[in-house]
Amino acid sequence: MPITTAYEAKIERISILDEKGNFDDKLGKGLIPDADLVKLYEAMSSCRQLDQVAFRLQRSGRMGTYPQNMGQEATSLGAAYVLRKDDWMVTCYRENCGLFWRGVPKEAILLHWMGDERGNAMPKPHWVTPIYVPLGTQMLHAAGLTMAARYKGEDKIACTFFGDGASSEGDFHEACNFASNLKIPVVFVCQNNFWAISTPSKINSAAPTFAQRGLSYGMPCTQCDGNDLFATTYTMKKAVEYTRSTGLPSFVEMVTYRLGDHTTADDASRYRDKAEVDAWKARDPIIRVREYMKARKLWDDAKEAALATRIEEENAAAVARAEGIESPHRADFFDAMYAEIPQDLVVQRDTMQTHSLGQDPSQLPPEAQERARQMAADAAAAAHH
Amino acid sequence: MPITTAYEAKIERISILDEKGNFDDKLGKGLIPDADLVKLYEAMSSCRQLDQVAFRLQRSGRMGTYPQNMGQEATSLGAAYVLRKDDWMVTCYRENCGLFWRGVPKEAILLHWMGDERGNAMPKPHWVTPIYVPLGTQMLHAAGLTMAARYKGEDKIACTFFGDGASSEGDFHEACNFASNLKIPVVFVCQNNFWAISTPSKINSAAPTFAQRGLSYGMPCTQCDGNDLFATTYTMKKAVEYTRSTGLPSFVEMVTYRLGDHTTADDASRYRDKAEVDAWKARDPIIRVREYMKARKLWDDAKEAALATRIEEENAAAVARAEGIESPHRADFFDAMYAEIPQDLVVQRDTMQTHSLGQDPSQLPPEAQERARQMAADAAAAAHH
Amino acid sequence: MANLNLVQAINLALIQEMEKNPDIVLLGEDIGVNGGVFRVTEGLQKRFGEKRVFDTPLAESGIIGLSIGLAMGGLHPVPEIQFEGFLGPAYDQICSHAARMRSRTRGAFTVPMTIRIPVGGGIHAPELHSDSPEAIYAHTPGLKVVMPSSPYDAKGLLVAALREPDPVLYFEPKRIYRAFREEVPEDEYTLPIGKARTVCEGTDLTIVSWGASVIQCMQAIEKSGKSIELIDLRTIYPFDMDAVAESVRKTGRCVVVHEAPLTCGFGSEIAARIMEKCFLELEAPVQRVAGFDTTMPYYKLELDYLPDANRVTRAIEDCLAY
Amino acid sequence: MANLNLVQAINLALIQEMEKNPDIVLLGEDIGVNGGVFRVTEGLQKRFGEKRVFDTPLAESGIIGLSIGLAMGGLHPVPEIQFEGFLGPAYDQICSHAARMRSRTRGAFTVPMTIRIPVGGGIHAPELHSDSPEAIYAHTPGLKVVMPSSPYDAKGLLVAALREPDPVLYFEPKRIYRAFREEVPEDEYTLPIGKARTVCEGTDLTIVSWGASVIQCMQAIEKSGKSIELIDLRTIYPFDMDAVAESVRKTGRCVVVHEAPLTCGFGSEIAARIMEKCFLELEAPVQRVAGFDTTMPYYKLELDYLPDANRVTRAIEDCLAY
Ligand SMILES: Cc1ncc(C[n+]2csc(CCOP(=O)(O)OP(=O)(O)O)c2C)c(N)n1
Ligand SMILES: Cc1ncc(C[n+]2csc(CCOP(=O)(O)OP(=O)(O)O)c2C)c(N)n1
Ligand SMILES: [Mg+2]
Ligand SMILES: [Mg+2]
Repeated sequence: MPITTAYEAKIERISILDEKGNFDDKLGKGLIPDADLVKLYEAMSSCRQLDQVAFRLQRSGRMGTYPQNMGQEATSLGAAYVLRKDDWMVTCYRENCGLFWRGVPKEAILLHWMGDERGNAMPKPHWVTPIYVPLGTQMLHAAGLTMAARYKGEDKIACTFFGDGASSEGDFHEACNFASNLKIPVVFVCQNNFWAISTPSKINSAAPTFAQRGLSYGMPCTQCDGNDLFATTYTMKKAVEYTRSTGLPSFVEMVTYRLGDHTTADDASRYRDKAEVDAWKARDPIIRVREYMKARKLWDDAKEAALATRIEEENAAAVARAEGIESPHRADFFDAMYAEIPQDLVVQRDTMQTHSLGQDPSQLPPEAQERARQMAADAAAAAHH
Repeated sequence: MPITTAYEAKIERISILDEKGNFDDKLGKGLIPDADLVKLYEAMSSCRQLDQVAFRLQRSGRMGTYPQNMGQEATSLGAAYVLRKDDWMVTCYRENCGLFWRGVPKEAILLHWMGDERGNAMPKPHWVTPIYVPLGTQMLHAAGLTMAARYKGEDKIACTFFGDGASSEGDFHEACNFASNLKIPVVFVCQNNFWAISTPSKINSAAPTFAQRGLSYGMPCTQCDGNDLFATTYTMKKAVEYTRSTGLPSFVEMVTYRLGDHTTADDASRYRDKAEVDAWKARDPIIRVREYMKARKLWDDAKEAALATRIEEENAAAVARAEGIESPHRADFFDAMYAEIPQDLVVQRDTMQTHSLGQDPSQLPPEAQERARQMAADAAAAAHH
Repeated sequence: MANLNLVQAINLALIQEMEKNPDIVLLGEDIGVNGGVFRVTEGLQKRFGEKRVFDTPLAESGIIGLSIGLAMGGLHPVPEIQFEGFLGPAYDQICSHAARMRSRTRGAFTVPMTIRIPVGGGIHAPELHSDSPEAIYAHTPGLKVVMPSSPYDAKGLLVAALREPDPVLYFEPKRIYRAFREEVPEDEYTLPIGKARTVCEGTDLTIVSWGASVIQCMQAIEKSGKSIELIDLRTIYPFDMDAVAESVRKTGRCVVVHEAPLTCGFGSEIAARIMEKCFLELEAPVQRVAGFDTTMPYYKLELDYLPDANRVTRAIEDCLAY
Repeated sequence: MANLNLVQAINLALIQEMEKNPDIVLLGEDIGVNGGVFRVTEGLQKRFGEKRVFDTPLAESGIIGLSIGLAMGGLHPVPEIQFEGFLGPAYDQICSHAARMRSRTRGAFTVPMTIRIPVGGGIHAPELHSDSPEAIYAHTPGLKVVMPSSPYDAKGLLVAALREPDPVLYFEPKRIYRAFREEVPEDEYTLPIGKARTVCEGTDLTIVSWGASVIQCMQAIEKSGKSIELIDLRTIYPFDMDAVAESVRKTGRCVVVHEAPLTCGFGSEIAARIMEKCFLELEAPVQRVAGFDTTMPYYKLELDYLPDANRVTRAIEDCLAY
C-alpha cells in the first residue's frame, strides 16, 4: 500500500442560540441555569455600557487610547463562566467582560487605559494576568503559569485569549507547541473578530478556519459562534473538561465581530463597509440573549430599565474610583523596577537628573551649587503644579 | 443543525521503494528514468563519501565543527531533482546532496565549515542560499525570494528545507502563514530525522505527524518516506506541480534519520540507542537504490568499485581546492560589512586598533609615537606568521 | 516647495522614489487601505497598487524576514514596523540576518532595505509605544541607523536611505510627526547618511542630539541666552564624529540629549568619543541628559521620564559653571 | 574545597541551590539527558528528575516565555539558551516582558529567573556562536546582567543570581569553560551582584574588563612590568562604578577591555562615567580595547577580531605615554 493515511482530522462548529432566535435544545437545555443566565446578561450589558463610558472619557480627554470590547462580550464571558475561579485566565485587551465576571474591579481596567500601571496590578485572587499590549506573547505565560501550578501540585488549568491577528505571531506557535509537547493543560481561544485593526482576517489566515491552527499540535479543535453565549459556554465546557481531565491543551475558535473601532485612535469607516457592520449588529450577543430571556419570560422592559439605571450608577462609581486615586508620583517608576533598587537608580530618582553634575552638584563651584539647588527646587515646584 | 463540520483534512503517506526492496509500480513506474537513477545514485554515494572525508578533516584539526548528512541524502536530492534549475532552493545545513546536484561546488560547503565566509558566497546561477546556522529563519527568506521573482515576472517557485526541531521556531509559523496568506509559491519541506541534537522529535511535536503542521495554513500536506528516493521524488513532483500551477504553498514531511552524530561536536551515543541506529541503517536510502538497480541489472560490483575510486578522487580534489585557497585577510571582515565602508571602520581596519591613541598615535608625545609604530609593526609581523 | 509636516514629507519622499524606482515595495501592518496607523503611507496603495503596497499578517519577524528575502531577490523593500516597541519580535531577523547577510556571504547576497519605525515618547500612548531603541541597533554592525528631526531632513534622509545598498533603520520620531511644518522642496535632494547638521552655531557649549529631542534642545538654547552650538546627528550609525569633535574642540563643553535610557544609550558612545578626541580641549565632563534607567512609564508619568527643556537647561548651566 | 573548572563550578552551584530550593527548575534545548551542549547541566536530570530538569522544543522565545510564566507562577526557572547568538528570537520576551513585568504590574507579578547563556568567541565555532551582546541587555532597564571570569566567581555569582527576585542574564564565557581550574569552596558563599573584584592592585593605570577578556588583561599586565590595577566588573548591570572611579582617581588612567563591538559596547558607558566622575583626575583619555564594529568573522579570522593581550599591551603603553 504505497499511499496510506497518515492523519485525519475534523473540526466541528457549535451554534446553539442563533441570531434568528433558534435555540438548539439538544445542546442548550440545562446548559445555563436561568438564574445564571440573568446574571450573565447583566454582566454583558454592564460591560457594554462601560465601553460607552470609556469612549466618552477618551473623547473628552480624560482617558488615553481605549479599545472597545463592544460585540465580543459573549466570548470571554462564556469562558469565565465555565472556568473554575482559580483557573488562570490569561487575556489580551478585549476580554473585559470575562475579567469583570472574575471579579477584576472595573476601575483597574479604566486605570490602565488612563496610563497608570496600578491598573495592571491585578490582585492575585482573581487569577488573571495584566493587560497585554505586545500581541501574541501572553499565551506562553499562560503555559508557564499552568506548569508552575501543576509543579506545585495544584490542578489548575489556564485559558488564554488572543485575536485572529495575534495568531500570526511566532509566539502563538511556540506557545501551542510547548503546551502540546510538554503536556500543559491550556485552552487556547482564538477570538476571531474578522479584523486586526484594518487588516481583514483573511490576511492573517487564508485557511477556512482559525480553529485548524490547533491541528498542527494534535489538539482537539472546535469552532463556535462567538456571539452566542450558549455556544461559547458549551464549547468551553467541552474544551475545559478535556483539558482538565487529560492535562493536555485544546483549541477553540470563537467567531465574533468587533462592532466598534479598533481603538479610540482608529476610524474603522476607512476600511470596512457599513453594511458589514450592520449585518453584525443584527448578530449582537446581548440582543440575542435578551430576546431569548424575554421569550422565556425571564426578562421584561421594566427589568431592562432598572438594570440600565443600576449599571449607569455602578459604572459611574467605577470611573469615580479610577479618577479619584491619588496621582502617581514620579518616584514610582524608579521604585517599581527592582525588588531592591540599585544605587545608581536611587541617585537618578532622588535628583531626577541623568547628567553627572546634576546628580552631584558638589563638583560645581560653590556659587553654581547654590544656583543648581535653586533650579532643582523650581523644577520640582513646576512638576507638582 | 447546531453541530456542523467546519473543516476536514486528510494527509497521505507516500512510499514507493521500501527497505525490503518492494517497489510500487503504480506510483514508481517511469518516475525516474534509468539513466537519471544511476546519476542520482552516484550523487548520493559521493555525498556520503564526502561526509566521511569531512569527518576525518575535523578529527585531524583541518576543519571545525561539521554536521554530517549521512542517511538523509534522498531527501534534498529528490527535491533538487524535481525542481527546475532556476527555482530557489533555500536550505539549512543537511542538504548537501541536493546542493551538489544543483551544481554548488563541494569546496564551497567545505570552506564554510572551515570557518571561511567565502564558502557562503553561493554563485547566483545555482539559485541556492547560504548555509543557515540560525534555525528556522530561512523559510521567510524563501518566501521573500519567491515573491521578488514573481514581482519581476519570473515564474520561479522556491523549495525550503528545515528540520523537525527547526519547525518549533516561531519563524517557521510566520513563514508558512505569510506564504499562504500572501499567496507565495513555496514548497515547505520538513526533514524529520527524529532528532534535534539530543532532543527526540516527540518533544518538538507531540502530534502524529510533522506534515500536519501545514494544515494550519490550509496547505495540502503530504508525508513520505524520506529514505526512499522514489517517494521523495514522487512527493516533490506532486507538491511542485501544485505549487507552480496554483501559485500557492504546499507542505511536505520527509521521514528520515540522521545516521551520524548531530555534528562532529556531538556524541549521539549519549542519548540514543544503538539498536535504533542499527534499525535505521537497514533503511539506508543508498543501499535501497543500489539493491534496486542491481535487481534491475543497472548496476554491479564492478561499477560500484569504479564509482568508489572516482568519488574518492573527486572529493580529494574538492578538499584540495578548499584547502588551497589563499588565507583570508583580516581586512576582509571590514570590507565585507557595507557596500561603502564608513570612515570609522576604515580607521579600525587600517590600524587594527579600537583604542583612540592606537588609531591616532599623533596624539602621543613624539617618543611614544615612535614606540607605537614599532609595536604596530611587530604585531603585524606576528599576525602574518 | 511645499509647507509640510514630517508625515507628509515622508509620504512625499516615498511617492517620488517609488515613481523612480519600480523595485521599491512597501509592506507592513495596516499600511495599505488604512495608510498606516500614523497615515504615513496614506494614498500609496491606491497610487501604486496592491503589488507594491501591501498589508501583511500581524508578525514582525515575518515582515522583516520576508523583506530580507525580497531584498536578496533584488527589490528594495520598505517594511513598516508599527511602533518601535514591536521591533522586538523582529530583532533576530534584523540582527542575525539583515545585518550579516553581506558579510557572511561576502557580498553574494545583500539586503538593501529601509525599515521605517515610529519611535519615541510624548504622545500619551500605551505601553511599548514610546521607546527609543536606537542604541541597540547602533551596536549591531552591518546596519545603518537614521533619525530625522524635521520634515526637510526626513525627506532628504529617506530618499538617501531608499538608495542605500545596505539595510537602514529609519526611525521616525512620532512626537513630531505633526508638531510643525516647514518648507520641503518638491525637487529631488538627498542628505548624506553619516553627516550631522549644525542647527545653530555657538561658542560656549555644544549640544549633540537627534530625533524629537532636538526640539527640546532648541527651546533650552533659546532660554539660555548663551552662545550654544546645536548639532543634530541625523544619523546614529555611521555617526558624524568629525562634526561633533570639531564643535567641542571649539566650545570645550558638551551636553548630549536623548530619550533612550542613560546607560549604554548612544550618548555614552558620543561622550566616550568626545573624551577620546577632545581630551585636552574639554573644560568640563560631557553631560548626558537622557531617559532614566527605568522602563518608560505609562503615560501619566511619561513627561517626568522624558528629557525636557528644563533638564537640558539645567545641564547647560551646570556644564558652563564647571 | 575542590579544584574545578568553570563548567564544574556552575554545575556545583546548580546542584547545591536546587537541593536547597525546590522551586528552581532547569529547562532548555538538550539540557536533560545530554547535559547541555557544553555539559554544564550534566547529571542534573538524573539527580533531580525530569520534572525539574527538562528539554524543551527548539524555540528560544518559547523557552523564555514559558520561563516568564513559570516565574510569575512562583518558581525560579533557569532557562539555558544554547549560544548567545540564539538570544535573538527571545529578545522580545526578555525585553518586553521579563524586564518590564514588575514595573508594569507594580509588583503584582515578578519574574525571578536566571537565564544561563554561553557567550563570546575564541572556540572556533560556526557563525552566531561567538558574540557578546551584554550591552544590549545592560541598556534594557529591569534586567541584571552578570558575567563571571573564573570558577570561583562563577559559583558565587550564580548562587546569588538564583536567589534574586528579578531576572538575571548570566553570561558564561565559553572560551574559559575549561581553560583553567581553581579552588572552589563546597561551602555556601555568594558574591554580591553589583560588586566588582579588584584582581590585582596597581598605581599606574586601571584596567576594567569582564568575562574571558580578563585573562587577556592579566597576560598583558604581567608582560607590562607596570603597576596596573585590574578590575573585573563581574556584573554589567548594576555595575560597580564606585570601584572603578576609586581606582581611576588613584591611577588617573584607564583602559577598558571587552569582546563586543566598540560602538555602544559597555565600554562606552564605563568610559563616559569615568569622565563624569574622575574628570579632574584623568591624565589621559580612557582607552577602549574592544571587538571591531564588524560582524564577528567566521573562525579563520576570529583571533584577528578578538582583543588579545597584544592589543591590550599597546593600549596600556599608549595610555601611559600620553
Ligand atoms: C507585537 C505587536 N505588534 C503590533 C501591535 C499593534 N497592534 C495593536 S492591536 C493590533 C491588531 C490586533 O488584532 P487582533 O489580534 O485580531 O485583535 P483585535 O484587536 O481584533 O481584538 C495591532 C497590529 C501590537 N500591539 N503588538
Ligand atoms: C535558533 C537556533 N537555536 C539553536 C541552535 C543550535 N542548534 C543547532 S542544530 C540544532 C538542532 C537542530 O535540529 P533539527 O532542526 O531537527 O535539524 P537536524 O540537525 O536534525 O538536521 C540546534 C538546537 C541554532 N543553530 N539556532
Ligand atoms: Mg481581530
Ligand atoms: Mg532533526
